[in-house]
Amino acid sequence: MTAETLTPAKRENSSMRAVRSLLASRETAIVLVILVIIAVATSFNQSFLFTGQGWRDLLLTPSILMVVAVGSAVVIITRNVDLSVGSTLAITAYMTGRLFVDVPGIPIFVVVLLGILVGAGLGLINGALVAFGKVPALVVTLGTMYIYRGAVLTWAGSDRINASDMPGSFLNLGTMQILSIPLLTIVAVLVLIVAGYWLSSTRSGREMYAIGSDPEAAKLYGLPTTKRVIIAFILGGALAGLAGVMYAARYGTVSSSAGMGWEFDAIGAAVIGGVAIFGGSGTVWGAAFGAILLMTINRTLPIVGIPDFWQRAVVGALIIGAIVLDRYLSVRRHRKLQEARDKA
Amino acid sequence: MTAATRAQTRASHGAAERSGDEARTYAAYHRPWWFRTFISAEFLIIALLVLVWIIATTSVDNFSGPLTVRYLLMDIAPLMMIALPMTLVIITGQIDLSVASTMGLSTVVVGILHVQMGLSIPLSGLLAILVGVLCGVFNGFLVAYVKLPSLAVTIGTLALYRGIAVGLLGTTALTDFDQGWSDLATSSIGESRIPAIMIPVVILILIFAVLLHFTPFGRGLYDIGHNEQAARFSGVNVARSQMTTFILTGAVSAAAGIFYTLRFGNSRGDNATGLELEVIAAVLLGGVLIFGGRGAIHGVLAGALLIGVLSSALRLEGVTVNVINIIIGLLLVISVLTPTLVAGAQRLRERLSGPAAGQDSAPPTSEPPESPDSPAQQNSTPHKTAPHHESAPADSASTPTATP
Amino acid sequence: MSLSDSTPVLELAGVRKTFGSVTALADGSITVYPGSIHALVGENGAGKSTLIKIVAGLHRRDRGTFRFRGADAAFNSTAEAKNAGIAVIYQEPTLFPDLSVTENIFMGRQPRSRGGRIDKHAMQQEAAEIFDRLGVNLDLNRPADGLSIADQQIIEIAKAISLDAHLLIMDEPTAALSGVEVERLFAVARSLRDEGRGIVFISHRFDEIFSLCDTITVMRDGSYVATTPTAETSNDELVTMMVGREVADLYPKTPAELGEVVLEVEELSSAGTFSDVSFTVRAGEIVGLAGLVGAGRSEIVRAVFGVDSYDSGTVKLNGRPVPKGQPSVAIRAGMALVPEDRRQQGLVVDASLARNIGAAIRRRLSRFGLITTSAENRAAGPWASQLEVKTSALSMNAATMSGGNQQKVAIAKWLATEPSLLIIDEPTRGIDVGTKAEVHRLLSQLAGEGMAILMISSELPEVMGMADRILVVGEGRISAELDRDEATAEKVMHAATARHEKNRQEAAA
Amino acid sequence: GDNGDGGGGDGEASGEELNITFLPKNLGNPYFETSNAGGEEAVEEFGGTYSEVGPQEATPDGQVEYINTAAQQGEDALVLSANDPSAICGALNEARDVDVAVVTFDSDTDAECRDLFVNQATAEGIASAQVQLVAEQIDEEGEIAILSASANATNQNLWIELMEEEIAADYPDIEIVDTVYGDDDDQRSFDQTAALLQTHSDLDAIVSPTTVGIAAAARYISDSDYAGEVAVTGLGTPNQMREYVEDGTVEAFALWNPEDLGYLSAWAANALASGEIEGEEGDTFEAGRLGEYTVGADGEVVLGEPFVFNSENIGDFDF
Ligand SMILES: Nc1ncnc2c1ncn2[C@@H]1O[C@H](COP(=O)(O)OP(=O)(O)OP(=O)(O)O)[C@@H](O)[C@H]1O
Ligand SMILES: Nc1ncnc2c1ncn2[C@@H]1O[C@H](COP(=O)(O)OP(=O)(O)OP(=O)(O)O)[C@@H](O)[C@H]1O
Ligand SMILES: [Mg+2]
Ligand SMILES: [Mg+2]
Repeated sequence: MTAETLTPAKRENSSMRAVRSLLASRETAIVLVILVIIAVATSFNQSFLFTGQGWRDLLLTPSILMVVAVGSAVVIITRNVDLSVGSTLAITAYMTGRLFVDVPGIPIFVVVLLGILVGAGLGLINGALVAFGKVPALVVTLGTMYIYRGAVLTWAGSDRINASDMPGSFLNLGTMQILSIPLLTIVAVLVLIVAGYWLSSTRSGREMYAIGSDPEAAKLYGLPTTKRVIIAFILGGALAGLAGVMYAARYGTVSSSAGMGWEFDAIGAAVIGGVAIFGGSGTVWGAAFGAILLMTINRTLPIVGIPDFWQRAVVGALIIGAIVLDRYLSVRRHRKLQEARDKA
Repeated sequence: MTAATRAQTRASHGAAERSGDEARTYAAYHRPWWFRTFISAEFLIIALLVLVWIIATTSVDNFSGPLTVRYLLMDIAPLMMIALPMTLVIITGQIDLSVASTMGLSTVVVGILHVQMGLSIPLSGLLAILVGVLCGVFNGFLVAYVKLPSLAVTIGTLALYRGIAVGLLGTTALTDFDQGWSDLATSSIGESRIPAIMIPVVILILIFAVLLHFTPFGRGLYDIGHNEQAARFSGVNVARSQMTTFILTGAVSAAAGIFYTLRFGNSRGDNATGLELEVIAAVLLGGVLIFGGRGAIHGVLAGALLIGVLSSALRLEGVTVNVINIIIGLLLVISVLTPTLVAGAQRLRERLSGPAAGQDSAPPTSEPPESPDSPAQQNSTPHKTAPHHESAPADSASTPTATP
Repeated sequence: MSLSDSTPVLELAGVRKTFGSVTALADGSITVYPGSIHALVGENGAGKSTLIKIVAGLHRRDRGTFRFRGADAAFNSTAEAKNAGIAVIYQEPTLFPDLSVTENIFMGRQPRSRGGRIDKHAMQQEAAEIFDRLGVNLDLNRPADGLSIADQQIIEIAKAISLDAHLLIMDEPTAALSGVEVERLFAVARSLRDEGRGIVFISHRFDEIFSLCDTITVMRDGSYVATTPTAETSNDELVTMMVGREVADLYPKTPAELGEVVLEVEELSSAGTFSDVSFTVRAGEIVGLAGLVGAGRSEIVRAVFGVDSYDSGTVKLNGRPVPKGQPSVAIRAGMALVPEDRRQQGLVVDASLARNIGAAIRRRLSRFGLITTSAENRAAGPWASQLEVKTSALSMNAATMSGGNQQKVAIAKWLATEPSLLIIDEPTRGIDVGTKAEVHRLLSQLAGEGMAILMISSELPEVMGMADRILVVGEGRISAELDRDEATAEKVMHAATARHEKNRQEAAA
Repeated sequence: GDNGDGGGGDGEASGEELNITFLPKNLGNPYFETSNAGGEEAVEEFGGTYSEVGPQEATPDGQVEYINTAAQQGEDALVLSANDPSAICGALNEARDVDVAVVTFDSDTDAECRDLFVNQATAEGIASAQVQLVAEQIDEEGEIAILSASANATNQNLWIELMEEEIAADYPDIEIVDTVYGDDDDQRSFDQTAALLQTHSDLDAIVSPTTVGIAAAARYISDSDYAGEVAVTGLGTPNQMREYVEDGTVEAFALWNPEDLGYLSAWAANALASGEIEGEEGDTFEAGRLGEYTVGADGEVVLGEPFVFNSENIGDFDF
């Protein structure tokens, strides 16, 4: 029963281990798939990659979903789920436009900050209801999804924000490039790096995983579960809020139906990226790559001659494929461990 | 001679042998009938429904008009239909988010078969239901046999089925449906204001009420929702039961899709988008516990009707869909929050009434700081949930339930 | 090392804790001094775990004194207890399955370098040092998911040691460990004691208690019984204090006439849990399955009943083969299984008494496929009364009942199926002495009426008192078969640990 | 007002006052905002009660609920732009059965399910205006693509068909390479534009006969590498397009005055509901500031010819 025979190479060379685990990781697999898709698309149509515009769209299109998916991944890692991110995005996107209309000359950074803050506030409501109300996140955020969406519908009515309502300097942010990388992509990547670092290398980040892995054990450990769950929701909301501002900058027009259905896309991206739906495992990197995969496939379908109507079907098939694969891998791992133990 | 009587003879035997005591008898219920009837989540929602109905009738212009009941019932017929099997799914502790997509797929299938290929409505309807069954089989197989979490599976099939529906037709709509059937779908029963669709809906309601409340299968569903392991130890075929519930949702969603197609004379890939959330809202409003194990058909019907009445009344008042959304959302949050609030208030009252015990220097004789049967305490026993298993059973214990 | 002149590190007196109607702890008292290893013993359900959960901040006491290092204490959370310097190894390992072994040890207090970044290198090193000290060799980076119970327990131990606490509490840490590992653990425990820390050690194994501990506190039925230095007591005296009466009174199995073979199990194997298991049970016979916790006894009967599947072998009931993996078929064929964990397996605790008792006979209770609550009530009433379930009405939830009453309901549920074979796993775990005797009487009576009974018990006296024949299971195999007359505690223990010994020798070589 | 046995609705209480409900394809669509504003103006002029309801998404089933509600409320007239020519027929006829006058504008239903259709311009006129615009902008040769609303929008489909015919007949060097649908949804139209440009690298122009589509296409192109390369034209509102006309992305586009369209529709509804006309061919009615109109064949009333906006005249308009 002891582990001696089970793991002969205990303290394996750490760099070798890093290389091996990188090769075996879900993130690497998805990046490979994305690269293959880009290659296929480019072989059909050179401009997919090799024109300035193609390159820009390749990077720009997934950026906003990436930001939302990172937030959703953090929430899912704590064994919760946030269905209200699409509605949150709509609120802050519309708010962005409204601010420019109602407060002429408002500095852009103030708008961005307000977007993030309002998103965080809406996330806080979710988090508090889940953590203090002891109500399952699925139900709470289903409710707040209706409420937030209803709020933005009431607020906006049939009004819509047009490009001409927002200052050109703000709209430029939506398409601006720095060293050929779009600004929005840089924002998304920064968010990703910070969130990734936090989750992997700080105590509070690791506690997110612990809570999602086994909430009961987390309580026994004395981890501050309530606080952490609320933080996860605040973060998810804040990122959806930021995504709302990015949405306004990128699309230039905002109506109350912005972000409709994004909650499922964000969850789908996270699941495809290897974030387990019941928490405890996966990375924001995976979720971000999942978002890139989803959006890139969308753009590729018409190029390879598949009507883009099939796009949702492909998304669904990918999600199912990802969870079946996860299941298969975990069963196989269990069986291997079992066999190793039997031999011991 | 039944098992029960045999048990009785043996019981009296055993008791006589052992102590000569008289065998104990038990009351059937520990609460009087009125308590059981009126103090329940279901009754609460029914009362709310009646209240809203009365308010709407008295203060909303035209609500008492002749068309209201007809349109209201037609509007919520798909919701009511799908809510029935969804209740079964949620009672087993699972969820099916793909119902609206299945419904959309069904309208597309009917459209293609009838309008494009010229099959009759009954035949295309039958084939559409078959497609719905297949959708359910796929969900059910992944959940019950591959043991994947239903939330993730059905988020996937939500996209997949919708994607197939939209993929098949693009954004074109097929509208050339047999007029006779369309008229039938929107006709009323005789001279009444009740739409004819209510006949199959009521039949479905009866079937599901019996299935859930009066069959061993239904009893098994509750067991699975409470404690899947215990259900398996009792001989409940867990996987087959779960599979059945998903097939039922698939089939009924497809049937609802056929009605939808005929009523609106319209087959489109994006028909009924978002209905899944409304169905789930209706089911949860109706007192079904999201973790499984609790709920009843009459509550769910009241939940669906409440959504219908509210929407209808508010629309008549000129309130747009947004406010209706807010109200549904608020109701949903409040309905799940109520038990926690009630328990919190109780605990607070007890804490205020007793001395502040459990602080730094708890006197040895101080009163219990917490209510002795507070569920939160029982829940804090360390116990390990299997990694793939939802936190449901553990959490459900922490949500004080309002079972009578 | 003098005990009397230093302040006790832990002092509990008259502590009480109830869960609803269950009084888990009536009068918990213990005084632990620094530099001492203090054993806490008592039967299953005596309240040992509840007592330490109060110390750990997991439960709040209803009343009583609780002092830690001389000061009054009341922890509202495990974090508070941990910060105060209390490390606890719980009876059931509580790990994060998705996280690595190292992270499981340091979660929430990982070493940090500048900027709040977790110093993974330092963490690895520290973990490696602890494992070296424990003398085990575990992959530090693998996830905890899939580790054996023993390995999980070792991580728990490493976690507790790394805390560097004033008080270390170990609730049955050795239950799943092999001999070598137990020795290492003891060495560590002794060195911690010599550093002046207080240690509470809970175990059902007397040999361990006598070799490790210097003081023993005995509990019975939630109450303090006595505290005595180890040197001044004996095995027998401890048992008497724990049980509170002569052991023999408890197990009144009356010999019954043996009938036909009812259950016949041949060469049953399941990879990783048991192999080549063959035995028979006859009508009127009680066969006991003895063995150490984790030996695989529960797995064997679960496979026989069909809740788990198995790889090869056959199961026959009354001469007819029972298909594998289908409990419903086994039930109809006349098999019943009262599982070991009544809250998780035996009952649906959130359902009513009537529903629970009717759960396995629903088909029989339905007419034209329909079942009603009144049919269930009619069927449940007589069984509840035969087993003298203490409750007010048939609609009461099982969750509201005491453990003993729940066990009665679980048994009633299975007797209602009128089985020809009753398999009962740990029939008296965690139930009070009075109920225990009732259950024993009932089993004896059922056997007398011609039922075949297969009983698993970890309590040696229970098996030896009740069983006509004892099968000893060691590491998933039947290592001995003993008749009632020839069975002695030594023989059973020897057979149960036989393969352990062999392993230990192999490991040493 | 004759609102059947609607239980004392406000129509009856205020005697002559007419209740008129506007039902656009969807809410949040600037085009309909403008047309409905015209409708409201007219309703105020003839002293009725104006209300506006509508679905979030431009789908027929969404509209049916509101048609039903109007019937329940016993409205005097319903003025709507149809999301589908036949899917909403049943509901409209039920509404007409309880004496709701039904006027379609912008996008028609089958003629037998409404009383009047107020047409913004003849379909031929609209199609040919757009063909001429695009032909001028690409010098009568090259690849063009069409970005439409939803695939079953009656009016768009008719225009597209007529445009195809006209191009095939008169402009042999222009090729329509693709027709895509943005569903009158911003984000979707925007992404569809991107996909079009990606897929057809030699594209010279995008024609979008819908205001949401043309704005999204212009917005995408205005700050992409395609600015100046790919022409955008079609039907749009001046306020939405101003920026792109000014920055040169868009040379010219067409539209009738949607405000006038709504205004005329409201007057037509008034005439019907007050019993002034029956909706027969040859009936005439007064439409406030627009003067007198005559009902044509199939109950159609035509507003006028489309108007072309360009950098010179766009400053004169604000809608
Ligand atoms: N959360 C709970 N709710 C209800 N009853 C409980 C709870 N926890 C423990 N009990 C009951 O309290 C009693 C004491 O349990 P405890 O776990 O303390 O015993 P123990 O001495 O540790 O036994 P063992 O040797 O089997 O571990 C038992 O009857 C048990 O069923
Ligand atoms: N959660 C688990 N993870 C890994 N292995 C486990 C787990 N539970 C049990 N096992 C293994 O299964 C085997 C049998 O365990 P189990 O505790 O059921 O045996 P048992 O003889 O019935 O003991 P008990 O006296 O507790 O009933 C052991 O090898 C144990 O290590
Ligand atoms: Mg214990
Ligand atoms: Mg066992």
